[in-house]
Amino acid sequence: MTVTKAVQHKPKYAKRATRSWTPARLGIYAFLFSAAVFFLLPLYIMLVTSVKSMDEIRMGNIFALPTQFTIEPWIAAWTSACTGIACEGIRSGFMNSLSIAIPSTIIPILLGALNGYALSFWRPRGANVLFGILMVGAFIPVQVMIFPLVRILASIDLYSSLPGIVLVHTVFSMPVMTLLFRNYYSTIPHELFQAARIDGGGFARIFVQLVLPMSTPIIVVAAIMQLTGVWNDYILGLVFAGRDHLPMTVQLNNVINTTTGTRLYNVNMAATILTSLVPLTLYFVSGRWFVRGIAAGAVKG
Amino acid sequence: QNSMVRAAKPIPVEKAEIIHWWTSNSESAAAKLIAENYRKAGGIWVDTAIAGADQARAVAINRIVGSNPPTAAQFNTTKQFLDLVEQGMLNNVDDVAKSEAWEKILPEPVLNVIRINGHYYAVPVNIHMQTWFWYSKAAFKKAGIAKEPASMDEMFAAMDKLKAVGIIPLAHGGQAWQETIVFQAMLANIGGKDLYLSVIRDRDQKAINSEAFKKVLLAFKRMQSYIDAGSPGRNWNDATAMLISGKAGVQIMGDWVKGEFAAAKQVAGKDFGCIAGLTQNSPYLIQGDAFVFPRTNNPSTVQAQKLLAKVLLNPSTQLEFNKLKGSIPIRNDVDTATMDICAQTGMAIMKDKSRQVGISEIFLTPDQNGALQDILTAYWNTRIPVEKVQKSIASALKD
Amino acid sequence: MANVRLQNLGINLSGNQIISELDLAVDAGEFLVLLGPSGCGKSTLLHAIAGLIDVSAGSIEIAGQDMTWADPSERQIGMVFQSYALYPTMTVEKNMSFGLRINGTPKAEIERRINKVAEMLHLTPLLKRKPAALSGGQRQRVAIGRALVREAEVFLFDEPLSNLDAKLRTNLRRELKLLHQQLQSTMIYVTHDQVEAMTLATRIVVMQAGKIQQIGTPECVYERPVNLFVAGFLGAPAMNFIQGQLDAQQCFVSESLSLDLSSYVFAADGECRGDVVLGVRPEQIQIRDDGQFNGVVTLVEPMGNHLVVWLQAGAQTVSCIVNQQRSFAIGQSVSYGVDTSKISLFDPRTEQRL
Amino acid sequence: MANVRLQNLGINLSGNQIISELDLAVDAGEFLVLLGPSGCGKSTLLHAIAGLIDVSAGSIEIAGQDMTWADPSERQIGMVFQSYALYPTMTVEKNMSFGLRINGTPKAEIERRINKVAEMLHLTPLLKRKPAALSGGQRQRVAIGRALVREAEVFLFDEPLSNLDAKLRTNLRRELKLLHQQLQSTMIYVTHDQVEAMTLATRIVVMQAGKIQQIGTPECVYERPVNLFVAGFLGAPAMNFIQGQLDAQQCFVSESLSLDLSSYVFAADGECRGDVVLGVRPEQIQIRDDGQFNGVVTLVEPMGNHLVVWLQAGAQTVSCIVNQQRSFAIGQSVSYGVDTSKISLFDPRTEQRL
Amino acid sequence: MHLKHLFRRVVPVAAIVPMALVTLVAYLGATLWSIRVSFSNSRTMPTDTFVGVAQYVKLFDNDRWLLSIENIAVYTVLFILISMILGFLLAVFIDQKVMAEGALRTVFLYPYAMSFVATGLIWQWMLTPGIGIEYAVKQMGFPDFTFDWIIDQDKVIYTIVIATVWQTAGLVMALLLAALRGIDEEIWKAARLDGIPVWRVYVSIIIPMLAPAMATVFLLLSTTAVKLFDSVVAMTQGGPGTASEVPAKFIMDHLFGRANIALASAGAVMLLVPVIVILAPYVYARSRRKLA
Ligand SMILES: Nc1ncnc2c1ncn2[C@@H]1O[C@H](COP(=O)(O)OP(=O)(O)OP(=O)(O)O)[C@@H](O)[C@H]1O
Ligand SMILES: Nc1ncnc2c1ncn2[C@@H]1O[C@H](COP(=O)(O)OP(=O)(O)OP(=O)(O)O)[C@@H](O)[C@H]1O
Ligand SMILES: [Mg+2]
Ligand SMILES: [Mg+2]
Repeated sequence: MTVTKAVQHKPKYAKRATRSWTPARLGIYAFLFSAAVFFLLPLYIMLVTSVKSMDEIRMGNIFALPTQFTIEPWIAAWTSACTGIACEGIRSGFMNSLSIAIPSTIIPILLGALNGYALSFWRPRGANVLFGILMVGAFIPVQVMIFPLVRILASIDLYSSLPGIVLVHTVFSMPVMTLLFRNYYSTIPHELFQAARIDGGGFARIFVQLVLPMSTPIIVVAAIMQLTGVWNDYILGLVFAGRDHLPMTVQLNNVINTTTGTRLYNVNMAATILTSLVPLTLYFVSGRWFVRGIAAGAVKG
Repeated sequence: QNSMVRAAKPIPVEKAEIIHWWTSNSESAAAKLIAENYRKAGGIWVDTAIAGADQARAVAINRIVGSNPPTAAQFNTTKQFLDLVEQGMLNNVDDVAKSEAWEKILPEPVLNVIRINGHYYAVPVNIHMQTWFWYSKAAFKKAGIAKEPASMDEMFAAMDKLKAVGIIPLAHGGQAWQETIVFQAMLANIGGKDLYLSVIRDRDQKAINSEAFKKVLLAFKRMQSYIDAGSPGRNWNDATAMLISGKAGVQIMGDWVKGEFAAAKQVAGKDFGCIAGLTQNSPYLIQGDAFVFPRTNNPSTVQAQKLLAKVLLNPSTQLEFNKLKGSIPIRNDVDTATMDICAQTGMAIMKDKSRQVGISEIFLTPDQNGALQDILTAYWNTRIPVEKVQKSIASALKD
Repeated sequence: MANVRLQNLGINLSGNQIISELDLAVDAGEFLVLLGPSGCGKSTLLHAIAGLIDVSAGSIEIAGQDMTWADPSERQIGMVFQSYALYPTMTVEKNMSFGLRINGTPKAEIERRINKVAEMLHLTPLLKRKPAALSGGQRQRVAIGRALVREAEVFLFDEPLSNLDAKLRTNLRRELKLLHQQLQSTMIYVTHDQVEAMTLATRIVVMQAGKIQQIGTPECVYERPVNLFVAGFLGAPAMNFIQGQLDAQQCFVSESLSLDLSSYVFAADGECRGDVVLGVRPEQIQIRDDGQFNGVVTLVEPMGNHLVVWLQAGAQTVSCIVNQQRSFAIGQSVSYGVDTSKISLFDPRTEQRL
Repeated sequence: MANVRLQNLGINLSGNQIISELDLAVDAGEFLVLLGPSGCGKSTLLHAIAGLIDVSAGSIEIAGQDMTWADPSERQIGMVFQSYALYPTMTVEKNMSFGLRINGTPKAEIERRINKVAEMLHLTPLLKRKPAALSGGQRQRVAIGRALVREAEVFLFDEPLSNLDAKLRTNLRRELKLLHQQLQSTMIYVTHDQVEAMTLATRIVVMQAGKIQQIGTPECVYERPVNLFVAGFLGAPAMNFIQGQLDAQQCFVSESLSLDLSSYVFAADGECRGDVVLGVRPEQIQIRDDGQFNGVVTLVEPMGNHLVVWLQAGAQTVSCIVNQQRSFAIGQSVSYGVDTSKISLFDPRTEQRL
Repeated sequence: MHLKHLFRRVVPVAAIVPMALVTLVAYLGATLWSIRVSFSNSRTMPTDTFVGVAQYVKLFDNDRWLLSIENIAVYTVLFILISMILGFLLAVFIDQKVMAEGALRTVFLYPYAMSFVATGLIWQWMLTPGIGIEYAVKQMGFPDFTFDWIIDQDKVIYTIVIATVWQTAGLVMALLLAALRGIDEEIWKAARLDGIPVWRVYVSIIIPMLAPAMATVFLLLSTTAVKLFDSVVAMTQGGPGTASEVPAKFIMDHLFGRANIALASAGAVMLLVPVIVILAPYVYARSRRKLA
């Protein structure tokens, strides 16, 4: 009996390559597709709004495609929207945002990883109590802490400076970052850590050479969260960064937010999308770090 | 104090950092004008624009606390900066006030706010009137309303007519602060100045529990029946857009809506009308922006602050600025012939000192004002017996 | 080259007392094999020696120093984990060199050792792979390699050859022995393989339920087990136990047997009489035509180089090893003899050796 | 109760051809033991049979049905993973009963089976524990238990007893055999333990590098290995290979030996002469006073029930098994004989049996 | 040797010094500061005039605060539940080796990247009867369709749930996806062999194995839920009326606009009470278990 014969006789199990359209898979795609529609609808409205003229927007059909397509709002948002007496669009804050976001993403992630690592593997005395306080603290609205923090930073000469704002971001992200890594590390087989200790690994060495390489998925998630958080942060940047480092979101808010002034919805939308491009880029390229089975083959049993 | 100054970035002699919340296109233009004039007068304007009044004020306060204060910061001509003054965090501008004779040129309600213990702590720059009735001439025409309403009853009648022809009578943005505006319009136009002052300024429990005030509240609630279902959450400019497109008839809002009309190329008096007060003696509710000057001992900064105070009240600055901003000048001695018809109406009313009354925030602490706002918006949006509302207001305004 | 000395050791795991009051002295350069049934605490003991779990009582001394609370990295230990615990993100080579790199061993030396060990473990073609792309046995060899390259003072091996094929295992067993002789390091080795235990050990420790039952040379433990447990645990097929009585003439009598044990060396002085359990290893029962006793063949297991024949003698089933190339039929009656020179006697109540 | 038939099977793992053109037919009810060096593809083969990895070529037929692309759950297979793959969040009991509960097996029946299997595997006191709180051997037993409770048609065992102590292993080996007889299910069993292979298998498959080398009954594979690889792989200590010539009289001559092989049954017809490799198992070399050949003892390994003695005879080292209670001194000269009835001859070039 | 010894012991402790400093100075400090302020009559600036529990009395006398509490309770439950379920489903489905995984992942995540000031407005538009979804559905030939939750006193909080779930579900997905990918393939194989339906594997095996990640998500969502503020401001400004008021907005209003930091602090302190009540026994139990 040849192979082909066998397959012909029993067509019950088709080859997997052609199996991809089972009802279950159709269901999966149907779900993902409808979810995607739900998620994309607001983006659609933002996009069409951003290429309409204000006159058209005033007419109020939010779903309609623009009758007269205009790219003006985008140009305005980037280069000429007023954000105070300067009318240079939101681009002026871009470099500021980068200079805040990069250290404020990297440092908190490293610290979070370090804390999580210490908490899950080394368990220094009292660390869990600290962590508990930290987690409770995470429930305090950020704004409540601004006033005392301003005082503290002023007293150490860091108020209104780049290190100051980075420090503030580090402080506010610490509970979540620590939580993220701590819980992630709790799923790593403890024996790996033990093996590394036998190998003579000290605290730092194990962290850098063993634990961090195993953390890529969670680092990506942390980076997504932290970069987005910092990039979109407004109030902290405003209060702590100092006027020379005001992030892009301050301009963005100046464009969007007004009580008694005129609102240019098209420019607002364009500015919002433009501002979000940096985190979006990270989201898009993050895929390859969501690796499967990072601890595969490590332990038996 | 000295050690705290160390933390601040030293501002070179002439540089003046100003925190304000004028960020929309029209506001920016207005701010730019001041900056320009300031520059002409020899100052250097360093702009820190922060959208949102609360936000901007919070930053200013935090900057002061953090020993890194701006040279000047925008506040409203209300009790907002009273605490700062009491904490000794602001410089006064008595010299300028005296030399420019503010007592003569500024309206009384404003003077009462900026003068604390005999010192002047803020420079007011404009007068916004919050409770204008704006109406669409096209809509009125369609509903067959020939005459501009001259009393609240006439206004209600007009609104009924609008409703009858399928026009939304009241274009309203369902946000708490907009409801407060409607309320103040009712209180000013129905209750009149006396009731207004005894409720808002004196917080007179008797007045609050009076039948007259009850009438005001009922009128307020009646207004709610003239709005459309989509009102909650709507921004004021979207409400204005309803007037522009003729979908709605009336909007009660501050004079900043003129910017929207202008953007839609509509002209005051031709396409839309503006009524400051329905009756001849309805109070003109003054609200406005002001700048305060955080405390500093640095002589050159003080210099810059004083220069700014002067520039802000400079008549030509006043005129041009307010044209752009849609408000009217704070000084009574500015020639307003070149302003639009609504502004001129406003200026005319302001000539009558008896009609000058501050908005609620001038008399109430921010906290009391907020509490009042909470009660009003709840009343507007839900079914609460008017007596209960009266009681709530009475207790919110009690000390 | 370091001695290991455990005193009065106690270990708790999530509230269970796994090991209690354990004393053990391992001489420097010794090759100690730990034997014991599954779950008796062998791995736990190794982990404690390595400093990976905290002891709840007692002390651990390594090379004369009290190391009870010392950091694992200070103990100069190489360990093969029962679960391998390979670093999943590192290649085989990196896995093995990790410890050396930490120690700051020169590059060339690292390479030399890796190559040597990889050669020995047949891992050379796999050096660039990650653990996930290895077979079970290959992973185990990487785990061994990682320990070996360290050339530590003390090696702890937790069933290091369990997943290897017999041939490789034989090879590696010999290599380990050689290495031990070369390095003179102290080795503590857990295994379930009797051949490994017998060939590698300088001494064997038999544990049960967290307690040491017997320590001794392989021969001693095999031939003179101190109690029924040790006797039954070692040896495959297991020792035959036969209930019977010892009469005044030191003659053992049971249903099917009657043996003169006058040459038996008792563990303790004093008279022994009454109920006893006789332990006879299968290889001490010889099926021969002139055997004293009779039995019926119930099962024959051919093992390649020998047969295991199970005999029914009365109510008793006994196993014996037959090396001659004979064939047996089930049900066949045979006669057998018992070599009494290496039998053991136990007290049925205390289960101790008599 | 189901037969398994692999045809022309090919398997790729990350681009490497692990198994190619493999044909294997397992009869219903057979107990097939897979043997092969570490990394030869045994686990891969089992995974393919279970449907856990896709084959790149060929077909898999189970119980007469083509199952090449069937879902694992449709194949009615119970499997013990080499890595156990226990559900970490479930207790031992849940681990074992999960599949049954899903199948809708009645509660009472589940309980009965769990109790039976737990009893057999000595897991009863551990039923409420999670895998993390088990020893290596205990985990392995849970893995066995999880497969056994399913009472599947085909069982795949991947080194199921490797981490168990000898005694338990012996027990379980017997239990498995019994179970197999009861259930009549088809079993494919990977092991490195020769005793297991010999005692359990109805047939043995020897693999190397993804290819089958020999299939046959245990005796056949042990006694008549088809090539040098199989010959050398089976048996511990390994078969002795001796290079030599076969002369015209079918007499084998090497440096140290000269044997008359006229009774040897050649695998293929035709004349054989010239260079050959002689394979002699250690048990076929007897040290005896009247031996024809002489050697010097170089190593003695006492294994408890026997000794392995390594002799130097000329350039050749041979191992032999000694069962008598004799002692040897290193360097001692002994004479030995060779039992020629079970020797093997191989072609040194093709490595095939002659 | 001895120094090295000491060093090894000190390093793990030293490593958490930043955390300890942040925890003690920033979080514990800020909490204590808030408690202190909440007992004073501070307005714009903290003062030292203590008024006992007056602020708390005032707080619980305030209808808006009480309503806020009610709202946040409903919101937190729904938001966490729906976000976790949706995020989990997305993660699971995306993990089925689907096409265009990268694009889909970005689609589900992008809302998280957008400033809610603008997207909140979009949601407000979409939900506003007359222009948004209701209008669109009516156009599609369902004239009787109504969808007016955003102007409904009783339902407006649900619209906040919808919009914030939209914003957060992608992040939940990313977190759970990372965890899902970490699960050993062999477990899956074992389950498939056992003939366990895929959904059952998820429910009985994978979800329990995801417990740490789930805990992370849960805490993360709890903290964002309790601090809910931006979204409300952007979408409803607490309206209609005070129907969608939430505690954080109450706190923020009093902190800034209403210049009553004492009352705001009292509110913030009250937010912590349920958190501590829920978290403390857990932490205590854990530390006890570790000691044992
Ligand atoms: N993911 C992979 N990618 C590439 N090669 C692999 C992968 N997994 C396994 N291999 C290789 O495939 C071969 C067969 O592996 P398999 O696990 O089947 O071996 P095995 O016979 O079970 O060995 P052992 O007795 O050591 O368990 C090995 O050489 C291994 O290195
Ligand atoms: N975390 C734990 N909590 C409670 N008991 C545990 C824990 N870990 C292991 N045990 C128990 O401790 C005992 C000893 O375990 P250990 O791993 O030392 O056994 P072992 O002798 O190595 O067995 P094996 O030969 O099976 O590997 C076992 O009975 C096991 O069930
Ligand atoms: Mg163990
Ligand atoms: Mg394998």
